[in-house]
Amino acid sequence: MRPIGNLASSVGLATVMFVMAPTSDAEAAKLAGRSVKIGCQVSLTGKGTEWGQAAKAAMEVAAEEINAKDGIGGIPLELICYDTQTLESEALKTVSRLVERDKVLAISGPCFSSEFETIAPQLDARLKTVIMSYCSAKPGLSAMSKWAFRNTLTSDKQLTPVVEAWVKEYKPKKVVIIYDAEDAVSKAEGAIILPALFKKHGIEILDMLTYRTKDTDYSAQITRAKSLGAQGIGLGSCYQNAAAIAKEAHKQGLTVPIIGGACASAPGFIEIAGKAAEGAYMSTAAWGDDPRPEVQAFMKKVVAKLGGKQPPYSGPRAYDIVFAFKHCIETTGVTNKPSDLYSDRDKIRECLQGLKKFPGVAGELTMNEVRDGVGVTAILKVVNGKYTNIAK
Amino acid sequence: MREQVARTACLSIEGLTKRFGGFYALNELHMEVAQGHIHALIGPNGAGKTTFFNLVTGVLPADAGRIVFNGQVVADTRPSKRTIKGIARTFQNIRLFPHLTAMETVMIGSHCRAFPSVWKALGKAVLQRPLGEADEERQMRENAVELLEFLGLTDKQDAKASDLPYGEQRKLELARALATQPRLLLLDEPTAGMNPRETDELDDVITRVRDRGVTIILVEHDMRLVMGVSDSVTVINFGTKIAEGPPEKIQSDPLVVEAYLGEDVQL
Amino acid sequence: MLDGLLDGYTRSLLIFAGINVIAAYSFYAPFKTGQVSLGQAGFMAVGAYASAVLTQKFGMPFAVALIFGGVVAGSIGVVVGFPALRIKGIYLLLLTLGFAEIISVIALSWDYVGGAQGFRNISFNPFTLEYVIGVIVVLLVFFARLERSSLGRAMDSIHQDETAAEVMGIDVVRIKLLAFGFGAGIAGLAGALYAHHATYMDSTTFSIMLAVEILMFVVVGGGSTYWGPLFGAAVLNAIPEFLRALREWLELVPVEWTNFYPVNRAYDFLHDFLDFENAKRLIAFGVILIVMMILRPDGLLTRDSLRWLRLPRWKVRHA
Amino acid sequence: MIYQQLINGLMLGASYALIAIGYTLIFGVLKLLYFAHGEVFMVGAFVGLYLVILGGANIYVALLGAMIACAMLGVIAVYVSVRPVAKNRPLAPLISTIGLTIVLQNLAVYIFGGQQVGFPETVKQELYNFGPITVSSVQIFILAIATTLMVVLWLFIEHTKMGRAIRATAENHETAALLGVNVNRVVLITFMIGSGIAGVAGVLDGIKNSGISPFIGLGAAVKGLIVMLLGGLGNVPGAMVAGLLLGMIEILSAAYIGTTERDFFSFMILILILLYRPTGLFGTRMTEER
Repeated sequence: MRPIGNLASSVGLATVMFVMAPTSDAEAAKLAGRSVKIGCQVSLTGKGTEWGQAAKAAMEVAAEEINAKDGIGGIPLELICYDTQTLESEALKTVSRLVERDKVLAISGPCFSSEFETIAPQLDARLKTVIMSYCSAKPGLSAMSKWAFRNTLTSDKQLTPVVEAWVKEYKPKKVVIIYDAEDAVSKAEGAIILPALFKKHGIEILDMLTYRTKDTDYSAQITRAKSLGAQGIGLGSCYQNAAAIAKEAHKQGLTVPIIGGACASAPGFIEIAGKAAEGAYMSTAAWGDDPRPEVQAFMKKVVAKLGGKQPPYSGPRAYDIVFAFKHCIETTGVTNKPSDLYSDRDKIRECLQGLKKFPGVAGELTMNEVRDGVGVTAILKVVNGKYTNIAK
Repeated sequence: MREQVARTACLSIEGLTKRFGGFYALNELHMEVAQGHIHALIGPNGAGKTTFFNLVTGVLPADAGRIVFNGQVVADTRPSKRTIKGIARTFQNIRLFPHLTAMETVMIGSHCRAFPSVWKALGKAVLQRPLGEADEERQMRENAVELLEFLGLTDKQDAKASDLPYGEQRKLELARALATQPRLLLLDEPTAGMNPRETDELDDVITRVRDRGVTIILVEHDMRLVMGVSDSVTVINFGTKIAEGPPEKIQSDPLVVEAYLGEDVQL
Repeated sequence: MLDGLLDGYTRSLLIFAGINVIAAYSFYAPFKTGQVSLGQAGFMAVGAYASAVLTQKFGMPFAVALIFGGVVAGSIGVVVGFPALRIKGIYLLLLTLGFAEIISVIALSWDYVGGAQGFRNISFNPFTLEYVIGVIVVLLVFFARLERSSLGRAMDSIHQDETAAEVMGIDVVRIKLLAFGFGAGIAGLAGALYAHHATYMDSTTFSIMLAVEILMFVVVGGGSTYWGPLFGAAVLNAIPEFLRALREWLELVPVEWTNFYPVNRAYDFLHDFLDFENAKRLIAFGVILIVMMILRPDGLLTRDSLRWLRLPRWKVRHA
Repeated sequence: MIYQQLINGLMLGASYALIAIGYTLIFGVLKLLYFAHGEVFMVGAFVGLYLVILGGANIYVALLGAMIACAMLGVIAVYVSVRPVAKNRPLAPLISTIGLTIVLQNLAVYIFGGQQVGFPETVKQELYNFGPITVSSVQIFILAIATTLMVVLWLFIEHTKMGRAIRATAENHETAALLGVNVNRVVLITFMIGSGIAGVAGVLDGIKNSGISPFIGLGAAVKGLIVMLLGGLGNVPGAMVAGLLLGMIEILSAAYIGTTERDFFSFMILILILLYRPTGLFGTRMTEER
């Protein structure tokens, strides 16, 4: 193992070079093989579609940028992406395909906490490859394995400032919480995180209502919320369901402010909910209105790829993961020889573990002791059909 | 009186009744079939003959009445139990197993004798002796060979049941029923769809079956066959018995003639 | 045993295909008596959850859990099969479908087995492939014996004409019940194997669509002979992999051969289509089903085609 | 709250009833469990969505368009998965329609993507208060369309020549043919009517739930089946009442017991009906043995 000091200094060096866009990395020898394979797991169908599409587009942008220069360690980066369909079982299948058949060095993804939670226990015993999620936000998941990483902030960290701002603006006294019992992060938010935060602000929770991901009819829940006299709705919900719930509330004349968790904050929420979305608060783990030119350049490319749509936070986070991988591959003596596959994977893991203040479009990334990202985040409010960051 | 009946009768029907909605298919029918007889059951269409068969074999439950077979009241509700007791039948509109060969069809009939319980069938025929054939299987095969020969179907043993000509399907159905080793055999219009030559042949076959010690109840429209082969005849109409006796007596019974009026039947 | 020969991914493919074969046999057993069940996925779920509880919560070895899964699913099969005896055809289909949905609702709302969040972190069994092959071999031998036995013929006769079979002294009730319970038990085995390979399952893992796929294996392979389920499941599982391989070969074609109109169009279309992701794969499956029902409603393999192919049938020693 | 929830149940039930009517008609004339019916419903919803987006948000155009498109789909279904399939094997048409189900669902995934898409607001949102109950203009619109459709259909079935032919065919093919009914044409028309109604139901569902996805079909198919059995096979008014009943049961169980359990009741009803009252609550028009 390398001494930490050495590692930290090489991180610093890489940082400088990343920002200065070096033509070649003098330190890293040219890697073996025809390409560096990085796996990616994205949810292109199912409830996580927008998250996955944005992440895929962002990673492709990253790969194009990298390959337009010198690739990774002198050879091209090859991104191998599979659709998890936002299903746990499919996530498990594709991760083993990436690890065992495609023999990738590291994996970006999976997106969803439910998927992440399913894969993580298999990492130590079988897969032994880094997975790094760009969306997952349920607290405590990365602690399950030394191979499990997330560069996102966990839900509790995301929601704390958002709930504060929401309460400050709307001052609700009584709220209901509606959450998806089948989605890991939504359930964590709905059953644990939001109640705790509401309690902290002295808000009474009238009822906690659940639904199933595939449900389309929320009239019973909204009628109940309305009859209880709710002054606000806390949602542990992905954007599609969240939007349908907001619309149903709107239809039943329950026009109370909404606060949503990590999975709700995709642009699709506004698109589907329309007017009903207005005034809703959302938590997020990244927001791309940073004025730095490289961030703006990135956003422009991704938005173009997504057909004019803003990406949710999975976009910038996934983009950053690719560069974090590139950095770790180039600086830790990874050889990319088939015979070194296992040690290469381990080197990447060690490198990521010590990542501090690594610059990226979603802000500087530092990994905490349980391999979750730390940093500041935005507070999103829907104003005139657009997400607006109202954080100072 | 009843004890006496039980000793001489193979089948004794007491007050058998079956309703379909408000319609009485059989109404308080009493009938006795003597051991070793060929007993014909005739009557116009819809008189309740097939219903009678369905009740005796247990395909339909009776609404009232008793069926006494070999001196024992038949109380089982399931047809297969009655078959094991010794009641077999054929169907008016042949019901063979279309995808089985003639040999396999006949072997189905003897299944209930060779393997009286499902567990035995599973244990002996499937699990035990993984490479060979169980003794029971061999026995069944030999039985089937004998029955096919008895009915002149030996050269058809590997043909699919559905590929046989109509007359041979009838015979195969008869062979299958005989394979259950019945003491009472119910034949439901065995000549339906047959040509005169085949009908004549059947006359002989039925007698030969009787000679094997099987009591036969015959439902038939072909009066030539009925009158030629039966030992006694029961006539029913609208679910009730209107006449009973030896064929000669029945032919001249005015009630019977009246019942058949309008039907194109030569008595 | 097979570790050196196969990489993990190939093993995994073979395991899933093998589990599908076993599931196909679980459908075949009651189907042999004419019972069409859309509940086999439900029985798989029963076996999967039962066995996973045993290994995860009680630390039992996998072999015990496998048998336990089969027995529990089989017992529930008998319990379900009993009322199912009263009904036939599409009514039975709907009953079994309803049963499978109820199992799924129970899996969803019972927190002991993970509830809505799914049953996670089931212990991984590294020898699943060996078990799968073992179970398939046993099933093949069993069904081969069955087909040539009196019991098998009795089942066929029930399938073809239940009333006639009953009147011929066949114990229709017991045999149907046995077949149904047996099929459920086989499904339980498949479920247990699945659970300890996939390591994760939830209330949607064993869905109606899975039940339909299982039915499809037998229908496509042919339900009149014991080779049918094996063949059907193998073919339908191999098609997507085969097409994927085809795509890889396609990429070896030199660019200049295909770089003019209209070959480039055809090439692009083919290349795009062979990227056999889920929706396209399922579309193709649906089309196959329809075409099969029009052209070969008895399935690819029938007894006649077997005779024609001279595939080994169980030879009976004549005395 | 109970009254408000009953209104919700009514809304849900109306869409179940519309699906089940098609089912029960098709089952009636064909004795066929037509699995693809739910997918027709889904296609109807998407056709409606696209007509709303492309055709300038006129909901009547969308409803009519979806109805016609789905009726055409019904015709295609007959020619693809019913007519050419072997009749003497009871499973064959069932499986071919399952095949059609899979094709339609995944074509939709392929074309529209696998996610939920929003249904634009086409009916002006207004709320009316009647004492403790609040009814929205959307709900009134949906209910009005559904009721009109059901009444028209009922009149058609009971009082027209074609309706009589359908009823005759449902009771017995042979008899109907003997009476001079062109059974093939009746089957085709029944498919068109059933599918057209399912298409309208799809659009109404889109308006009601604000979002549609390619996966709404399967659930709708299963619920439609339950309603069909509950109402009695081939019994159109039965299907209407049973649809409302199931909608109420589901909403009430979701409101007072729990959303994860709501399906439990539907399927228990299915099983109990199958075992103990196979003719449904309101009797059946079928003469077939079970």
